[in-house]
Amino acid sequence: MMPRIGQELEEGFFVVKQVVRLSKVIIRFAGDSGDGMQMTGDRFTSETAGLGNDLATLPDFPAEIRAPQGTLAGVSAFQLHFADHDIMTPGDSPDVLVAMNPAALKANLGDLPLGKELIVNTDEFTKRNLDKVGYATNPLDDDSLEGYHVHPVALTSMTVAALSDIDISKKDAERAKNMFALGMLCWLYSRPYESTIDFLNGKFAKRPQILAANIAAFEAGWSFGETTEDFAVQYEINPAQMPTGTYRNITGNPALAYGLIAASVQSGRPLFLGAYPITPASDILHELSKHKEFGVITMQAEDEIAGIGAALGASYGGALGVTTTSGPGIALKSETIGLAVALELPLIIVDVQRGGPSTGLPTKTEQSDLLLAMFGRNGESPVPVIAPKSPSDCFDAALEAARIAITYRTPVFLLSDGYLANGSEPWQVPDATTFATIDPDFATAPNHLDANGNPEFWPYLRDPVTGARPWAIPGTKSLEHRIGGIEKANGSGAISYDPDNHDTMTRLRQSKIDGIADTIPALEVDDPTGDARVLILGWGSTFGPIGAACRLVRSQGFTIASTHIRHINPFPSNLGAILASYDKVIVPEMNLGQLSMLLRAKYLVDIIGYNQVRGMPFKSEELADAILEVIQTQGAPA
Amino acid sequence: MMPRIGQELEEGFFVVKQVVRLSKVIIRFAGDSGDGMQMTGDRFTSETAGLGNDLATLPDFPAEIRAPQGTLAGVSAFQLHFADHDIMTPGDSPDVLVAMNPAALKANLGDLPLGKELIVNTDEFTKRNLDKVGYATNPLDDDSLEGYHVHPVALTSMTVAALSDIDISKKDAERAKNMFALGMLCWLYSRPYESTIDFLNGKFAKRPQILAANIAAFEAGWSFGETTEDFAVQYEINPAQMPTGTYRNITGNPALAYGLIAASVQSGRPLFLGAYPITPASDILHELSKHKEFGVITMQAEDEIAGIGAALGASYGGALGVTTTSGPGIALKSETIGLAVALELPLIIVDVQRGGPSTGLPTKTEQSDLLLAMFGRNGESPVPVIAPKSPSDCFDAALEAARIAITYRTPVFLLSDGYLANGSEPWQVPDATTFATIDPDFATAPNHLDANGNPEFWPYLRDPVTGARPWAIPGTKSLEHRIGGIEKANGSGAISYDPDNHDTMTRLRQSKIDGIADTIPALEVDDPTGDARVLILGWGSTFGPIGAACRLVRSQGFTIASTHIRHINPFPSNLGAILASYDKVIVPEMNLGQLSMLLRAKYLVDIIGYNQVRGMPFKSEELADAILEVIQTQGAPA
Amino acid sequence: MSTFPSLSLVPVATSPQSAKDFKSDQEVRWCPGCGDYAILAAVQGFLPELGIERENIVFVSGIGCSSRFPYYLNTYGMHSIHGRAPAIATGLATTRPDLSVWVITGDGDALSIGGNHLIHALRRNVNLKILLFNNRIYGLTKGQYSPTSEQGKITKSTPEGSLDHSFNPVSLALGAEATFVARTIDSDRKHLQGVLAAAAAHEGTALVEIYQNCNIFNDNAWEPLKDPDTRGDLLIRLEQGEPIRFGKEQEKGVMRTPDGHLHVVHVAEVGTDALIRHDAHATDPGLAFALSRLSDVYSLENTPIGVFRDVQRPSYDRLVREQVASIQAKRGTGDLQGLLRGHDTWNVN
Amino acid sequence: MSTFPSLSLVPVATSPQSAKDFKSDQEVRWCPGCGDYAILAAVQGFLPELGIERENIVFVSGIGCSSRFPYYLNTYGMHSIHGRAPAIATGLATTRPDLSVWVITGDGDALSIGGNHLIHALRRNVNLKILLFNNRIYGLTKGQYSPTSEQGKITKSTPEGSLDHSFNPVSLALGAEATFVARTIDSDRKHLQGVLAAAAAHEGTALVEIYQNCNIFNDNAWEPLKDPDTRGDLLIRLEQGEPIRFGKEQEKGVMRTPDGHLHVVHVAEVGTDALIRHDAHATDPGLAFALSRLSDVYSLENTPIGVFRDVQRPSYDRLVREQVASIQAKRGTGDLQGLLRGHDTWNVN
Ligand SMILES: Cc1ncc(C[n+]2csc(CCOP(=O)(O)OP(=O)(O)O)c2C)c(N)n1
Ligand SMILES: Cc1ncc(C[n+]2csc(CCOP(=O)(O)OP(=O)(O)O)c2C)c(N)n1
Ligand code: SF4
Ligand code: SF4
Ligand SMILES: [Mg+2]
Ligand SMILES: [Mg+2]
Repeated sequence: MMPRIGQELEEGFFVVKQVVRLSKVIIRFAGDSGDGMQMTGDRFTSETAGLGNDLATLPDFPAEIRAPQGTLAGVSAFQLHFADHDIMTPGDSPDVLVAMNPAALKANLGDLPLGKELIVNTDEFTKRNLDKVGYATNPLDDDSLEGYHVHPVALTSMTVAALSDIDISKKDAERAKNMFALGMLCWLYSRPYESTIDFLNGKFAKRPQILAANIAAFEAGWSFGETTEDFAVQYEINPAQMPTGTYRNITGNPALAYGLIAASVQSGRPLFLGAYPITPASDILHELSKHKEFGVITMQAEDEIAGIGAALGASYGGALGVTTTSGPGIALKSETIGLAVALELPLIIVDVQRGGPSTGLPTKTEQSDLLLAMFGRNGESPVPVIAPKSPSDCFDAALEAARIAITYRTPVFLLSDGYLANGSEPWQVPDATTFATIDPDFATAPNHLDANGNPEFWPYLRDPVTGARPWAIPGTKSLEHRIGGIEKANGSGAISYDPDNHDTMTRLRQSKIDGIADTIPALEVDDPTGDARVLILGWGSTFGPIGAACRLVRSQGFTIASTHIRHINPFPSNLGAILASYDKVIVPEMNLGQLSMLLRAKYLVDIIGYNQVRGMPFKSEELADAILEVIQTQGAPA
Repeated sequence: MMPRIGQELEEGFFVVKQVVRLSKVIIRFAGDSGDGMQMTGDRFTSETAGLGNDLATLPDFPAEIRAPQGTLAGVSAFQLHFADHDIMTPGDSPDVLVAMNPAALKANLGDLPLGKELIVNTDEFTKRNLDKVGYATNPLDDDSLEGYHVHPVALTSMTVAALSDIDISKKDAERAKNMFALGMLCWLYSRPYESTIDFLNGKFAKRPQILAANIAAFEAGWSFGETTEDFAVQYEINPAQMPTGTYRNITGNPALAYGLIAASVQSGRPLFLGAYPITPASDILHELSKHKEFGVITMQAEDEIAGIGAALGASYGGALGVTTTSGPGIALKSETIGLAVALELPLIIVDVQRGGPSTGLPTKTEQSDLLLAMFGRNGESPVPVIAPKSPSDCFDAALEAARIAITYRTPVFLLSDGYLANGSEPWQVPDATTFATIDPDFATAPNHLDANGNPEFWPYLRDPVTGARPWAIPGTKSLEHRIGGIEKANGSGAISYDPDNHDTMTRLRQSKIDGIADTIPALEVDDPTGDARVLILGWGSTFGPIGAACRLVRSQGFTIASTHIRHINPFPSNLGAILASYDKVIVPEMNLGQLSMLLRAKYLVDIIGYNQVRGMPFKSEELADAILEVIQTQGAPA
Repeated sequence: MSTFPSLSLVPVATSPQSAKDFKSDQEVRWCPGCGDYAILAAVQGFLPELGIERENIVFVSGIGCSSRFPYYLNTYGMHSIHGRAPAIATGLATTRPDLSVWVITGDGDALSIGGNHLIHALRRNVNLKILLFNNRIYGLTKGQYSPTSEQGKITKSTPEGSLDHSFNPVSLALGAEATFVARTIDSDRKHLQGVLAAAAAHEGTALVEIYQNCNIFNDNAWEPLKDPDTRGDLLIRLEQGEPIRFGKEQEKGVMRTPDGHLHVVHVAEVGTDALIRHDAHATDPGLAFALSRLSDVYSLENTPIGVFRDVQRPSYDRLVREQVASIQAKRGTGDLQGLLRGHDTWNVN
Repeated sequence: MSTFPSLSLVPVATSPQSAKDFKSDQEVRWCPGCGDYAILAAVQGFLPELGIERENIVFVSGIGCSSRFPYYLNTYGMHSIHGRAPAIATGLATTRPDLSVWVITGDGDALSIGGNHLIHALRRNVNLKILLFNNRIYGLTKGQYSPTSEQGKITKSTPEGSLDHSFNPVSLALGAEATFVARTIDSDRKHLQGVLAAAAAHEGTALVEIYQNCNIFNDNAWEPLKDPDTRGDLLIRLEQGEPIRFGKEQEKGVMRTPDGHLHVVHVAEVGTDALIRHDAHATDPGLAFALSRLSDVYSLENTPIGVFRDVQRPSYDRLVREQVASIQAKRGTGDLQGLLRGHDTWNVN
């Protein structure tokens, strides 16, 4: 039971701390991979979500599982941005940095603006730990931290002390220090703690000692925050105004998994996932494997090729075949995607993009697989490409991918990225009854007459509107047919080496994909003043930073129009007109200009690319500066 | 011993046939896969080459090995264009069609213009054979061949008759009918026959009966041509004017193989080919495996991934690593190409393009892997791309690929295609002493000092000019180092997850490839009159048809400028300027516009694409019409 | 229900079928004389035995001459890509218990590029019947050596002779945890159909190696095993439960010598009881493996044909279905709204 | 020349080396307590034994925690891509007889995605030493089951238990024509180094399976084989030429029962002579294969460690070199101009 402000602790002692109201805070927890920073961040996040603040999070962990303690390689961080108004990013730089050891301090101090709060666990600043990261002298003692509000806290020892009468090993006691830190910050930012207690009860139900320890540590942290002189103020952040409804916090990978399950329900097709684990896509496999009650089948294949192969086989049998991977895995799936293009069967290929080339930066984010998705196959092999714009949007994007795949009998690329996959935001839980159904529209009867007027089945006789071929699944009487990767005669689907037929089929496959544009909503532009001359256009996870940047630009009295495309192949029909109606178009991408290239080629517009390949989401400030530069150097209206 | 024109055969009988001189002839041999049409064509070709005519050939065979006799699926054809002047293509349509059976007639008659010569083997026009291909009545009897100069010849029976006193089976005797046809045409076009006799002597040395049969059939065909009333005239075609020198006839695959061997000799690096068989690339593997005396190692790997993996391993060890494949194989190699980009090691990837997508049209030609070569890898993964323009040019292109790969420590794409691979042309044998050497320039000593001033080796310390990293091969003392696919710190090459470093390295890899342009000769434009307003630009095997089309256009008094690019990534430095200096730019491609897209994106020029995806080279007439249309619809000069 | 346990979930044929019901309208495009014709005829002749509806049979193949097979059968069929058929068929068989799924592959398709999928299909024991047409050559690409070609083979890609030691498909399969492995010959229709029946009856992955002649690029590769004068001496016909004997007069037999290895002996010298009895149902694959090592790669001496191994192990697809079913029994079929809601929500009003 | 026949073409060390000569300057990034540390120390301690120059040693790895290994050795090294190390190393070893080439891989890297390259490297018998770190889990991707995980395993990707029957790496290798196969344990440095020495001495591909502990995602997977109280009962230490005995008091042994299968028996009951003697050099891999089947996937009972098989067969790279050499002996080293000229030329003057 914890004290409240103003409450009488004991005879005459009142909790008397000043309470300050803030509109937004950005906190970064940083520590050793072993310190449980991700879990701490997650907990603080759900407390915050529960309070109704808007929020966005950015985990940042190393590719190594658990590099040796105290090394820079082992530093794991979690940044949370929460506010009383709607926000779009995890924030450029923290207002508060919690550094659990010297490595965490060294790795993160650079991002902390002067004058901001710095909470350090002094116990870890031992000679040995300082040496590990090359601190000649202890930054807590020398003047290197001048200019920050440093709060030195003996986190470890206080935690151990607080747990003295619980019988667990010293090691286990020290492990609980992240809960001490969490409790401290929960107090500092007036977060409730019930759900954390519930969470711990659930997590450690089978280990009562550990449970007791964690709860005790949490409460100790809370009381410390409250009683220490060092924290003169306690902060409050009001709930944000959001549309009424039920909300939850969600990261991109589960949202995407839910979208696939919803697609399975809406289409009545069993969901089959053929996947091979790879960071940062694995969690989709993990999530789906938890929901077999939906008839979901998850197969961990021997490799990426088998994963997509099995998914394609399932699609051929009438299931909703899906494969999930990241960049290096896509390269391996290319040949089978080409087969799916030739077979014209529904298939969803999820690429959670990460830093490349090759193994690259497995745990970092990037948008550099766009052209791979567009062109990474032999021959003329068009595939629709769509990209979600935020963690929760992964749900809608997955549903949309399924709609296109099933309606048009085509493989579809769903391009997520590492930031969307692991970043989180509040999500208004949608009403499942409002989802459109997706009709698999299986072929059930012959669709053609042979020379002698007998009914026969032509697997490549296309729907006049969509250009889709019939999907006749095995088990359907009298529709027996053979399909394959060799070019097929238009209509009958028999093997054909005829030159003109190949030209025809190549163009038919292309126009089928191009025709999807007819079912894509017109692209909308956000231009509050209506007189902007510069347009900023984005795709995928840059949505948040771009939106935040536009606000900054507008807050400085400039006009900027912005739009964001979900459908990259085909483009929305009105995209050309939109591009043509602005003097300048800026396209920020976490690559060297891949969407820019597609736009330049198609619309001959001199796109201004703003490109970073840093494995990190854009900082909205930098983006705003880039926009302003363009606005200011902008010549007279043409 | 064969009679000559004017010679007295016997008392009072003189060979009296009229001789007509032609400037060019296009012959197409067509028959069953079992009829040896390819061999017949090859023989006629080398006789023709020996005569000093310029020539170009186009084999066209089915994907099946030997479909059942007499079926359309089994038809195999070989077209030869030869002339007394330099020519650029195998010709649009034949002047003479030799049809060995009804299937061959049905499959090829459509390409034969009215009024042209048609030689048919009447023996094969049986009811059964006619039924097989759906001829209700015998085209030789009805009027369906009116309008052609039909020469009905009982090829099979005359062959069998001619071999009556050689003791071989009827089956073997009939097999020799292609030699009868060859002899007949050799007479008709005054081809010498010595080299064919030599060839047969060599080929059937171990089987004297078969040898005798083939020679007898050949001579019988010759004499028949000479004596039959049906051939009223004999044709002669003068040698073409060509630069003095020694010539040979060559197809693209061997030329490419020779280029690789030359590169190995010029660089002093052993050639290692890691390959998995695939049409139409297999012959490069076959050719290289014949030349182990050059220290060439050819490994037939378990799959494409292992093929390129082994090649990369060999490159790591200091060899010239090469892998050869076609479209579907490239998809599988993508991941390893990405690794090669990250490791920055020399590697040559040969893609002999064929019809796609997927298995597509294995024996047909196409240019549809260009964007795959450019972008088919995860992450920002730039790779140089170069393409030969003719069969013999495959030699020079391979040498150039090796120069770039070794100098810049990078994988290089060499994009050939099915037409170049199997098509042939005369080649002036180059003087090997004139080839430039390629310096592997191995690292031999440390290149950096560590913090304590001790020499150490930094595998990613780049050459200031080329941007290439040092190539330190195992076995080199004190240069021990580790490299891999994870992002590396600029310079030291140690694993680095630093955001700025990743951005830097990504741009360094890109600029290294862009910098290759400095060593690429300026692109030249062919514009005889110098006042053309329309430019036609091509790449790869369209060189011949484009050149021929330009001649047609110019011969009609129009002006057209043309240029052809070998280096597609990076582009020649002056390409932009060239494009800008014409009112219109036409880019013909055997795809849906892949180079066009790259040009439009980079130079914002409204390229006019002329695209066919028919698995066949362009017909120069069609191309000429397309050019004329553009020239005529061309608005007033801007 | 079909008389084949492995097809218990497949609808039975309502009317009797004959071979011609399984002929497709496509013209067969193999070279005249190719062993594939014999196999095609044998399969078309066998399929009616399954007693199931034609539309519930699927043939999935890779790439190669052999992989053209599905085009010629009037069932559902997919001519996929090189080496990947087992993976594709795994997805199909796992989601469709009501189908009889067959894979057609070649020695290159299955053992070279497709090796990984083959061994994983075998260990998973998916309900697939894999027919491996082994002609010891790459046919469709016009004659390069394959993983089953004898070392030293002269081919287009090895003018001086190949250097790779070859695979023994039966040994490889047994090392990969196969539950059913058999070998037969294209020209021996009776034996071939017998093996197909055994494979079809097996629940799980069945690998059937079929010695097939490529008369264009590797003619007579198996001739000694077909030629009436020689085959008797070379072929060991494995019969469940029988002592392993062979030879023109059954004069030879297989016996385990004290050193623990199998050897071919003269029955006259050792007596019948000394011979080992064939037991394809033994859980321990040791004996089957030892038998697979008897044959000589070059001379083809001591080549066993028939069923090497045939043991029960729940198939992967059955386990998948049972797991889903048991979870649905526990949790009921999924509630989408509940899933989306999750546990940690808050309301904004 | 090195005392190891397989290294006959590798330059010998000019000065004596010690373990620390093989430590690189990179900080080791495995989790504290990971079995990989023990293996690293053992390898660093062993390498000096090779007696060759450090710069002539190359370690090639795939992707996985285990595959980080090369970074920590001061030799040449390549951290390649997932599953492809054997292919890459094949190209290197085939072109560079003066190198000692090692492959480091994991149970996922080698047996899941890399399965095809592994079995083909084994059949080709390239001069590679492959160290397979088997922790029965995917470590680097944070704990999914692997092809060696016991069926029913609960992991991130199989919350209800895995359904795939697992591979036995030794059986698989033997089925793939391996010439050298051994098994050892991370924590038993002496045994590990002994096996490394045997592998290094072997000319051709040597596969060494190393039982390795992942204390984060699959802790104590092999504990029973390490725990002094239990290991004696479970471990069968294979010794060339010796009768196969084990157990705390060597009370158990391996014998072949009349049914032809191997069984664990009580020595007291059957006597020593009834036991089979281990012969890793036997040409017939039948016995080695039978031994590989003894162990229980779950209980780890009857787990043989040591060298299962070690036979001579010319290595692929040697055959390649010999073929090139013999051709050059016949034709001389190539004449480029002659090649370009060919046979069928004409002159234009
Ligand atoms: C990815 C890919 N690689 C290579 C090829 C070329 N290819 C087609 S079939 C084949 C091998 C055929 O041999 P096999 O599997 O034994 O079948 P067979 O033709 O002998 O029946 C090859 C290498 C291909 N089609 N796709
Ligand atoms: C092509 C590709 N697919 C998947 C991955 C992701 N991945 C990295 S390591 C690994 C498996 C690691 O398991 P194992 O080989 O047993 O090595 P361990 O980490 O256990 O030592 C996977 C799936 C990858 N890096 N590349
Ligand atoms: S090439 Fe051989 S395998 Fe292929 S169809 Fe012809 S004979 Fe049969
Ligand atoms: S995750 Fe497991 S295998 Fe990987 S380093 Fe940690 S302990 Fe070792
Ligand atoms: Mg074959
Ligand atoms: Mg592992």
